[in-house]
Amino acid sequence: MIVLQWVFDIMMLFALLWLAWRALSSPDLFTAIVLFIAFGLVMSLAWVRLDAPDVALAEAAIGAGLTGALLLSALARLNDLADITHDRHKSAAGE
Amino acid sequence: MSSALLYALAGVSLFTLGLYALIVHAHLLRKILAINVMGSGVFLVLVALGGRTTGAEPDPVPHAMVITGIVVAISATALALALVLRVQAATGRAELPEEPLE
Amino acid sequence: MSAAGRSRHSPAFRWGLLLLLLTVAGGLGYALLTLPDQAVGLSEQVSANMATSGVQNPVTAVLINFRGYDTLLEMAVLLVALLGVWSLGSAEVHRRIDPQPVLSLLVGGLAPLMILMAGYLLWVGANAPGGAFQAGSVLAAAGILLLLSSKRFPVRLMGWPLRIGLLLGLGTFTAVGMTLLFVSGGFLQYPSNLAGALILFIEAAATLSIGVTLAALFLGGRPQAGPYR
Amino acid sequence: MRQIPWEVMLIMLPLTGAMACFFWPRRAITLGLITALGVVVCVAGLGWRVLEQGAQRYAVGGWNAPLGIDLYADGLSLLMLMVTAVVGLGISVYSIGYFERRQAAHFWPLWLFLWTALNALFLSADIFNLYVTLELLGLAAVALVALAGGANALTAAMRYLLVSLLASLCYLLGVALLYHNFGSVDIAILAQRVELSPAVWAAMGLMSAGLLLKSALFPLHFWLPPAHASAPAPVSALLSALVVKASFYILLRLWLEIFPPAGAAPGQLFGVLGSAAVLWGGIQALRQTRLKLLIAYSTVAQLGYLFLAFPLASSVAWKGSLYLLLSHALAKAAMFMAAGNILRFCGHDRIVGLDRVAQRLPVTMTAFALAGVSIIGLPPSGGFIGKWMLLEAALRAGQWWWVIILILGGLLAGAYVFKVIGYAFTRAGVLRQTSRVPMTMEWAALAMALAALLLGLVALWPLSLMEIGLPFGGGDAG
Repeated sequence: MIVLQWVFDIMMLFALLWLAWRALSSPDLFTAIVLFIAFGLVMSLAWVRLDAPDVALAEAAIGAGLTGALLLSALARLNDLADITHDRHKSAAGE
Repeated sequence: MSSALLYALAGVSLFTLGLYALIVHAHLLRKILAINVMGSGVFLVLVALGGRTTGAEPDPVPHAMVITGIVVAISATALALALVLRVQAATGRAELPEEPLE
Repeated sequence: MSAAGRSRHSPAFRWGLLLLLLTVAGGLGYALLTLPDQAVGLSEQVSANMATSGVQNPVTAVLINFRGYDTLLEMAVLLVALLGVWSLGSAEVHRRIDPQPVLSLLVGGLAPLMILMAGYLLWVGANAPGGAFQAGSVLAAAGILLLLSSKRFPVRLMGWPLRIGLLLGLGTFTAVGMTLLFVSGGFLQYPSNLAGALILFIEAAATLSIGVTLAALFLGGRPQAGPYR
Repeated sequence: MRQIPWEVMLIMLPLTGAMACFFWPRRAITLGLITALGVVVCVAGLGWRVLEQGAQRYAVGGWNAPLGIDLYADGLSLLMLMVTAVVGLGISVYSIGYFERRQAAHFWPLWLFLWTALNALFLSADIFNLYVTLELLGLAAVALVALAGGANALTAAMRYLLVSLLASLCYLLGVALLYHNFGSVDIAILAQRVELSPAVWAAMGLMSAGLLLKSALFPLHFWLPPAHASAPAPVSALLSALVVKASFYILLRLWLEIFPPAGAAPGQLFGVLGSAAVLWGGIQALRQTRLKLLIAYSTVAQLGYLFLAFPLASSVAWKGSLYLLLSHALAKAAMFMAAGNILRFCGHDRIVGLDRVAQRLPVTMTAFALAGVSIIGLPPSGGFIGKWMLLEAALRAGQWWWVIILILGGLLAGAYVFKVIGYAFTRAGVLRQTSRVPMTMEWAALAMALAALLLGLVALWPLSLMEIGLPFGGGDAG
């Protein structure tokens, strides 16, 4: 039983670190955000493992869910803005 | 080594990982992700070390502190994201300029 | 997306930084290893005072009662973030995805369920995991879904009703704290027979405000029908 | 008759005022001014109580530390609250003329939340509660910087936000280590229980690093000049006068109460960095072509002086440092307000283009010059008293090298202040259209500068306040 728990702990922490690393280094921002949301979900599993169910609920709802929604909507708006400025530059160059 | 310590060490690793990414990456969205990863690391240390009790129940005070911290983190993230959008609109890039503008 | 992963630092800088941070991490790890094996936390004080706290969930007791002042300031942090976002400009509420019928149907079923769930989380928070922040964020998620799927933006509600919703949690917390100051003699000092009811009252107001604030933060700017249009 | 808990009122009043200003944006100015006056009354009330009964401790919710959160007011916190009230009132009056209606509706609630955060911070005796107040302070300050709009202010605000969040997280990790080592987050209880261990060293390093970053000690000052220079003038004034001092105050508290066992070596490091800040900030200020950037770099230099007390670590040195902090708060508020007036008047703040401002805005230039007297450290200003005490402490400790820094810093400050005054008297090449500056803005600046001078004339009173609760330890009377 104890060994199983250790294996579980180590796997989860490894997943946590790997997700964080990938979220911070993957070249595509959309992928990064999705990985970050996954990171938040694994974090809330870790809170359950640490006997902190209140924190787990808060993390799942706020940390992963709402932060993820905020990040994705910000990314969508950033890309829109980039398109607009890009078009403006192109039309300015065309004239 | 107890599992409490293991989780706390993972927390320190996340903190350092986030700090590295915060300094190295230029894109502001990435910096915001890095700050959030750092925050998760700190929270992990805070809660994990509270599990070193003899009783069955872990210390609830760090749990409350971390819930406070999570709400502070989303507040800061929301403000930061709104600022990134304005920075991009004003300068055309979602990055901080190397030198302060004149 | 080439800009996203690019770094402007030289490899030498990055290696130096990596080395420095590894040293820092090593130091911190060593510091953790030398901590006493047994925690000297506050669990004993918390369990000794649970009987008079008004709730059975120790985390809720710490959040709203023992260290309620932290939570009050934290509600102010949430509101300040929103004020900051609003001061940056107004949201473009018109540019949204067309609500597809499937999404509308989904939201029509999902949103009421989520609101129910928020109510449940709030109620259960007194005795079991849950509470104002968890309930509030579920409420916010329901709000965001409704905002995404609605055909028309609820402009009518964007003036003072919205501001009341935003202020309700912090306002109620402050008002209860100050009333107790003049009635029972201490700021945020709940009389033990009323503590449960007062905590639920504060949490209900906080849930609503947290939900409204987080949903408003998602909009990313002051709604157009604000007071200065 | 129960005692009125002024410390609670000092936090809840600006908080309520901020909510009221947010709810009635059209009445924001009136509501804000009423709140500002109310806060001044509360500080007076608390001051009276502390003078009569000594240091005050208040257990919020009736739960004493370690379970609950204590508010604590001694001479040190009282002086911080007082200078915040004076500068806060000045900034409130100044902002009436500065902001147009639409911006005022955003400025007032944020400013009152910031004031709440400052008061809560100076009163808190709990290191986790201090973290929450730091975050409230940081977010409000960032939002206020961004209020100026434009690429410069927005990028400066963004940088400021990231730095502020990073610093808070470092601080919080330190809090976690201290809590799990000693089982409390109350400063007084920690002070009793603390004994040196690797975890305490780590906590000290993390918390100091975070707070130094927020206090912009050289070389961690990089974020300050753009943020302080591009913010709206009243915001620049309150950032330089109060916000950077708040994190310094926490550092001072921790250093005086929790970390004394750590010994003198870290203090020497602070002293060296502080000296570098004095010299580097002074030279940079001298090189600037924009008035607001010059004043911002002057803040970097002046913050350096505050850290000279750490290697000396004597009662006189701490008091001198605090005295410099108080007079810098008033003088720097005056300078930024004056710069705001000049910017409004000329439409720019290029120093070479200060076309006879001295003759055309005499009140504002008087304010700038008087504030300059205190910044340089000439008698009879508050800056002089502070530097004199640091000088005395350095000589008494036999560490004469800090005296050189004090003198060089004064010379540099003299050079950059007179550079501005010189250009303000001369005629620039091109005459430009000027705009009117409201009376309130001119007189608010002058009032702040006069208060900084006054601090030099009534030195005994603040010095006796510093004795209440013995925050700097007993021992050598200075």
